[in-house]
Amino acid sequence: MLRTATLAVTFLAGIIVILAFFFDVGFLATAEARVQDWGVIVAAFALAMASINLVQVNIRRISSSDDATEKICAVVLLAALVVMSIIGLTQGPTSDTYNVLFDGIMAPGQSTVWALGVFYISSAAYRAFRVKNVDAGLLLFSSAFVMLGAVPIGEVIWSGIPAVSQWIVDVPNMAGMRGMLIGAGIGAFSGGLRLLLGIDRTEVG
Amino acid sequence: MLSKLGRIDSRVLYLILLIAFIVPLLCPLGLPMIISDEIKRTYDLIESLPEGSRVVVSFDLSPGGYDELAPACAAVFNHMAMKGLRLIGMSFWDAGPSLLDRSLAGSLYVDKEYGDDYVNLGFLAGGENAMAAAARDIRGAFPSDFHDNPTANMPIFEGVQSLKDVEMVIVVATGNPGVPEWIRQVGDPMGVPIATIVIAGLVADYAPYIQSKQLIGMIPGLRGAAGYESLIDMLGRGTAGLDAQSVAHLMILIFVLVGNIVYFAERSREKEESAKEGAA
Amino acid sequence: MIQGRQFTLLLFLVMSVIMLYAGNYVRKGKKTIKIRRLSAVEAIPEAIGRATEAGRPVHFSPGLAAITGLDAPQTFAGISLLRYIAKLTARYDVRLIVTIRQPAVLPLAQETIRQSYLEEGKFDALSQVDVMFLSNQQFAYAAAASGVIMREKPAASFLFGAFWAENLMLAEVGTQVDAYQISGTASIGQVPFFVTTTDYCLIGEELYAAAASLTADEVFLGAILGQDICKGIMVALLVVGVIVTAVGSDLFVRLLSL
Amino acid sequence: MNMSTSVSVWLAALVTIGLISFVFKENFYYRIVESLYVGVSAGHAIVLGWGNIRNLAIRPLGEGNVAVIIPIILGLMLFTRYFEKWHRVSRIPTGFLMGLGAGLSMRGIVGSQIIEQIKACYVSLNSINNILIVVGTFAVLSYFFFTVEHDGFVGKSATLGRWFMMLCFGAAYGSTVTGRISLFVGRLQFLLGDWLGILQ
Repeated sequence: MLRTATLAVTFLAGIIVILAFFFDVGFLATAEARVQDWGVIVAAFALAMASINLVQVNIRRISSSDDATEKICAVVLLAALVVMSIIGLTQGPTSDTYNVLFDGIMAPGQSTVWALGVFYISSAAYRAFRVKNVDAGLLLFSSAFVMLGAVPIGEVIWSGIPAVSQWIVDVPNMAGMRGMLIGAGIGAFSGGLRLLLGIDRTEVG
Repeated sequence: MLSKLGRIDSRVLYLILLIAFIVPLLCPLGLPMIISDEIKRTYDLIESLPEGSRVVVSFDLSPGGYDELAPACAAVFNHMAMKGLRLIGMSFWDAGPSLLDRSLAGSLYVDKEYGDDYVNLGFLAGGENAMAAAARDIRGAFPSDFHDNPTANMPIFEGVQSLKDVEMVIVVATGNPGVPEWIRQVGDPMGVPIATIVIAGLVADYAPYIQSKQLIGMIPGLRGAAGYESLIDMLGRGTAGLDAQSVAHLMILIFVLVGNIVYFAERSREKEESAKEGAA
Repeated sequence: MIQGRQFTLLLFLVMSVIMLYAGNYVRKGKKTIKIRRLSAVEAIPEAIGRATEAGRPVHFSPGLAAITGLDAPQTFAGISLLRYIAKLTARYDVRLIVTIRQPAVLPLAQETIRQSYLEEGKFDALSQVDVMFLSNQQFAYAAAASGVIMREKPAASFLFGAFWAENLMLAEVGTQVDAYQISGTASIGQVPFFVTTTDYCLIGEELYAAAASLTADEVFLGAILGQDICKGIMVALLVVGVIVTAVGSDLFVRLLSL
Repeated sequence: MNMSTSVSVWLAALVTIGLISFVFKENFYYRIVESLYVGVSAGHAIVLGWGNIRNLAIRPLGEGNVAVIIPIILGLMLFTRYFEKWHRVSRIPTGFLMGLGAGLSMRGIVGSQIIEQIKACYVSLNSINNILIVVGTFAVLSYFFFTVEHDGFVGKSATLGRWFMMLCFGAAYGSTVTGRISLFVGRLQFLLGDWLGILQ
């Protein structure tokens, strides 16, 4: 019964937006608008839920871990989550205190974590980027030109570099990406179809 | 000597790289910059819009990519403000609205009228579905803005029901949902021209959309910012960071080169040794 | 019917019908589908053979995605490959280390491994398997997994599933300890890094094909057959359209714009 | 030299340095900073999620729009996941979201990602670039046929496709390197400029 209801809801939500896309019928447009607006609200609940899941995982970390660092980290994480939520819910996400936490912790935290990638890229460049075969040779050729084409120094080294770099991105890369885009599109379509009809074993939930 | 180079500690590499970053930041070299066609096309499109046109800016980014995109956003926003275009900001990533506030505050829009010349509508949950919902009925999806002002009577929305009624969409993107979703839900079905300010890492991925003209223009990260700054003749952070970028790129390529020299030298030595063993 | 979407609707229906038909066709067992050779899959026994000879363990990661959401299929494909790899480690008595980021994947991996060891009749050897939940945070997981790889020095490391920016850390550490590395991910943005740092890499959809070929899962196989036929249609549209356009007719441009 | 006196700049500098320290060695300071930022980010998601719920559900409900009760109930059903007995109920709203997402992407993919992309290949074959675009797309597509063995023509075409993909991956690798470098430049501009005030 529950499974049938789940499958029905999944199917209906999908089929409504698909039909409304192809057919200009009044009631379909209304149904689409309803379903989409509801989707935003349910997604907002889901967003909050993901954070609650994090709370659950970390409470478990505090109670079950033997490692002191683990426990401290979990406590810090939960405290940060609670403080941020309370300030945001009482004073709003544009208040001064909230902005201090956003600008002081969240924004620099994420951008530094992303930026760290440059270090791993450098050591991988040194240790692992070997011209072992044709594949690796082509990859290195194209990446070297694209890298040098992205910065002024490339043009200083050889005036043709920006043009070659642009050509690699616009022609062979474009063609290859297009092939992958079409292939991946078919794959995603197939996944969506299986999901709507409930024939995927990786079913929802 | 070579085998020592092969076993070098990663941290030594990191240190070398760190120096390669810092030195040119402190002592700039002043290398010239490049302006690609996609940057120029975005500039031309904005330049061609009549005063008062409405442009949607979708801030679909994580703070992780903000450093890379902020200079380009500043340059484009300044250009739009100088042209008298009206900016409707929205976001489908939760960090977007706060970052958009920062970007607007640092641009010429600060001197304009909020609610008339520009607005920050805030965040909507649900990714692609939220985009489709906002595109269909913009004020329905955002009954109030990020600062909790009601949008019903804002002058900027006069005559705007759906996104069919705006002149252009600029997607500021660090990933999905982002450019492909905007093309699918708005660009193609509604016929609105889309341009993007995007992290460099996605430039190669979006090349097919440029060639098919589903995407009109593309401003790639810091490099795009430097180009755009020179087009509008307002130099900023994009240009300032270019030298450090140049040297760092060169350093990574040197790492690849040295790594390969070590690899081939060791391989030929191993071959010699095994040949000797074979002979003995 | 909305103008400009007629051909889209036609293709939509054609693709749906083909995929459903292919799925049914495989499920009813009318035909066994053979998946083409994938060199990365063929290299797996060799990698485990090396570990056996060297007396060093094997490391496996099913990626960082959860078991729900858009990237979940990648995790399931990773688990399918784990099933096969665990059989080999059981057969050759090699120590297996699995590092996990998603709490929900932990029991799934444990159960899969138990099943594989049972099927190989090596239930006692299960004590040689370590399935470790490290952290649910992306980089904390990557750091901890790197630590495990550094300490245990596996002779082979398998990375199959959804990976993001942290993949470089894992693959780079693998290179440092001289592990034979085989990777696979449908997160296309990460493929370049796997291609440069690992010995073999399953690119994009190849991950699902590998999982399907090793487990003979009907749903996977049916999906692959359906997608192959659809790709054939796209190739035909491409080739015929290009030829027709080349001889100066805009017939196909107009057809696709309908 | 004008060192910053702003609280958020100092906080950001401490966070930035703590996270950078990780590449040299994992340490306690790094772990604390990481936990802080993960916690704050999750809190932010709750706050903005609540903003949507308030604007689109609670307020309209107060104004007499009864229909929004349906998505509110669906949203609340998500929380049954935490109760052993009822956890399956949460599959209904999850199914709703996934079905909606699948429908939206399916309807968009066929036009934008397949038809438009094939149509863009309908070019006159009068230049090497145009020929490469058609050949490359064809070759890469042929690589991803899984039920056909890679022998003969298909094999050659697939190998060519693999080479095209390697050029793609090289371009993606190169541009990702550029991206990461830009980000790090951004962090250093922050540390040296906004925080320490050494840069102009």
